[in-house]
Amino acid sequence: MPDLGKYGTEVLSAYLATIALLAGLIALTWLRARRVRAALEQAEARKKNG
Amino acid sequence: MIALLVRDLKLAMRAGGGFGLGLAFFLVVTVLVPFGVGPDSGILGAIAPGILWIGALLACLLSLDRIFQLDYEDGSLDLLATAPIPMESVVLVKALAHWLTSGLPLVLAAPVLGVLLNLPAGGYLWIVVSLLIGTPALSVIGTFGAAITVGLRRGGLLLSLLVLPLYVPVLIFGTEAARRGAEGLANTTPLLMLAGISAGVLALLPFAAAAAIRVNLR
Amino acid sequence: MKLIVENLLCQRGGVPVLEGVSFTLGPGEALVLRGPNGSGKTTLLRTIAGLQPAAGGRIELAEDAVAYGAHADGLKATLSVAENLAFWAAIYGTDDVDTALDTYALRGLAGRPAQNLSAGQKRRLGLARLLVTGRPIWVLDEPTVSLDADSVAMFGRAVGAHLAGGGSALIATHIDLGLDARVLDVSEFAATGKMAADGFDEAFA
Amino acid sequence: MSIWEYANPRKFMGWTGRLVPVFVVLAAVLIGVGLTWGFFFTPDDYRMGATVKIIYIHVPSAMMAINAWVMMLVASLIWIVRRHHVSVLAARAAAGVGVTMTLIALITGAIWGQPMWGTWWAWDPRLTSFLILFLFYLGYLALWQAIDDPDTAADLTSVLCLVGSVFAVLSRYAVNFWNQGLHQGASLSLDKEENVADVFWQPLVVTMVGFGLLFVALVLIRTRTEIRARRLHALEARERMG
Repeated sequence: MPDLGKYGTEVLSAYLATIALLAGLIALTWLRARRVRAALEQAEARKKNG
Repeated sequence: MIALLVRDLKLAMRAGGGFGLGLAFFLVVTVLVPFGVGPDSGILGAIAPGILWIGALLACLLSLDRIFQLDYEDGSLDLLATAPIPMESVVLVKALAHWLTSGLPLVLAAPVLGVLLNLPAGGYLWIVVSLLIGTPALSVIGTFGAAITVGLRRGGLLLSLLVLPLYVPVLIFGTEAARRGAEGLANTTPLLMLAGISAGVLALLPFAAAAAIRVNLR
Repeated sequence: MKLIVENLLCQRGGVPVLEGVSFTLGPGEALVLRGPNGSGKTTLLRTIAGLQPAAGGRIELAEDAVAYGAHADGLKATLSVAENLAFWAAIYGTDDVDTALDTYALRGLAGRPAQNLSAGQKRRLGLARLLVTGRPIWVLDEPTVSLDADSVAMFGRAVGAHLAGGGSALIATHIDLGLDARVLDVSEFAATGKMAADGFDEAFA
Repeated sequence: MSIWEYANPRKFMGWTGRLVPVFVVLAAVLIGVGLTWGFFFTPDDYRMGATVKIIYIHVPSAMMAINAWVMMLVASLIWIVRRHHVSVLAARAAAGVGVTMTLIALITGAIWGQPMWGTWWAWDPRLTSFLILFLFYLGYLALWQAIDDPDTAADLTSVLCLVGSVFAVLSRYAVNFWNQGLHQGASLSLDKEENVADVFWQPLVVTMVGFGLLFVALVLIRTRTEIRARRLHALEARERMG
């Protein structure tokens, strides 16, 4: 772990904030993708044998 | 088109037309500021142009969602869309009516309220001039925002969120012109920029607003 | 002043509602649209009035020929009857407010603000507005709503006079107006999805 | 076959299906390499100390925040001119990513500036214009939420994006003008290119490309989701019509 000197907290908090936001964005994107895909498959199924 | 302007002005003047609404709000906001910032006339004097501009801007914002919403609800907007006058000029007339009923009174009231805020002597002329040049831009941008949000649920809230970021350049140049004028510095650049924005907005935004209204009438 | 509609496809909210609608409306003719609620009468009228773009087909219509009348009369509550009519007359550049007032017996109410009118009186004022537009083709959506018997007769006479004067009328209504008008049942043109609209759905299907 | 054929929803879903995993993997690798390289293997800057390491997230995210809005502008123009559903849905997809990138740029910019300005937030012209860009993003996304009919939403948001872009550029210069007005000696200029020695430079390029690929990957996934959601909306509307 490199010696971050007196600004260690700043650097770490910046990296943590970025990773948190990116992870949040990716998670939201992935979850919505799955939810919409599932709902579409149901709708298509309903349409086929409706 | 004159008929539309006359009608809108008549409607604004009539009972419940909301003519004095913007003005009263502007007064209240300006009176409240010293309670928040403290009575020290030094501070107040320094931030007076900013307070007056922000007050005028919010007062303008207040009466924006009435511009098209009333006509949309009672069907007039549909009928105006099929009338011989182009939607762009309807938008311009509506913006002009909004400016006459909301913008202009603010310009006249600003110096009076400047006294409350201990505005420096040189500032009175420039607060009026900057507001006079800037409020038309506020009205036209606001009319564009009203055109986009007409007919949407909770359109009023959305209107503020859409319009306020668009007001930033006008606010910056307007306040800068007034502040420098008050301190006796040269303020031709901000004034010219402000006039540039007002002219550009007046010329181009009605087309975007008319397109938005046609989409909302679909 | 003819109105020709050919193979029209109307959409509401991106979903095709009517397709293959074709008819012509010459001077002096009236066409009544029948059909259950939600069958697309309003969508068709709004498309012809130009408020909605047609998704397909063709409408041949002279510029500034249509006077559109819908459920909402477009009246300003705080303006008086005369002021409302004078406003629309100024917009359309005509000045026969008086004939409009007399045709719908509104002379007595001229000074009264629109908010103090009954529903029937408001509707009569809305119909009087049509006379002020000076437009040959009337496109009306349920014009006789909230009208009593003799007001309907009054409206029938006004339409008759309009037709006699060379005008034409396209009216969506369930009431017999006593006019020798052709009838078009809108439900015959219900969209079955055959015609490919340029909508999103077809590009994906 | 004109290029517009590729943007036909069904074909778009086809060729992007294979591309998404490629972009995801590439982005992950590049960002991983870039950040670890920048974080662990670069010396401290003599003036800014270790805070210079924040450059590897601040600069790429700031760039992506602006690129996202430019892409939305182009996509909105394509929608208005050619009525292409995929492009306006891509604009909406990019907005979500753009707003996050702007947020990252704001936070990292503020933190990075903290040692220099002694406060968490200073009205530096660049940071302020990112704040304004953030407000534009909020307005754009809120407008999408507020409208049910997809076509109306697409038209209105495209118009807003066009007008917003003009005002964003206007605000950029207004903020520059305004900040000079308030404190003559604005903060030391954090101009990236100026004081970046080459030893910092290579990892920066790697992270930049990494963020770019991440942006493309996320926009592709989100656009595909928007297309499916739009298709779902059409099917449900048809069911309701009976």
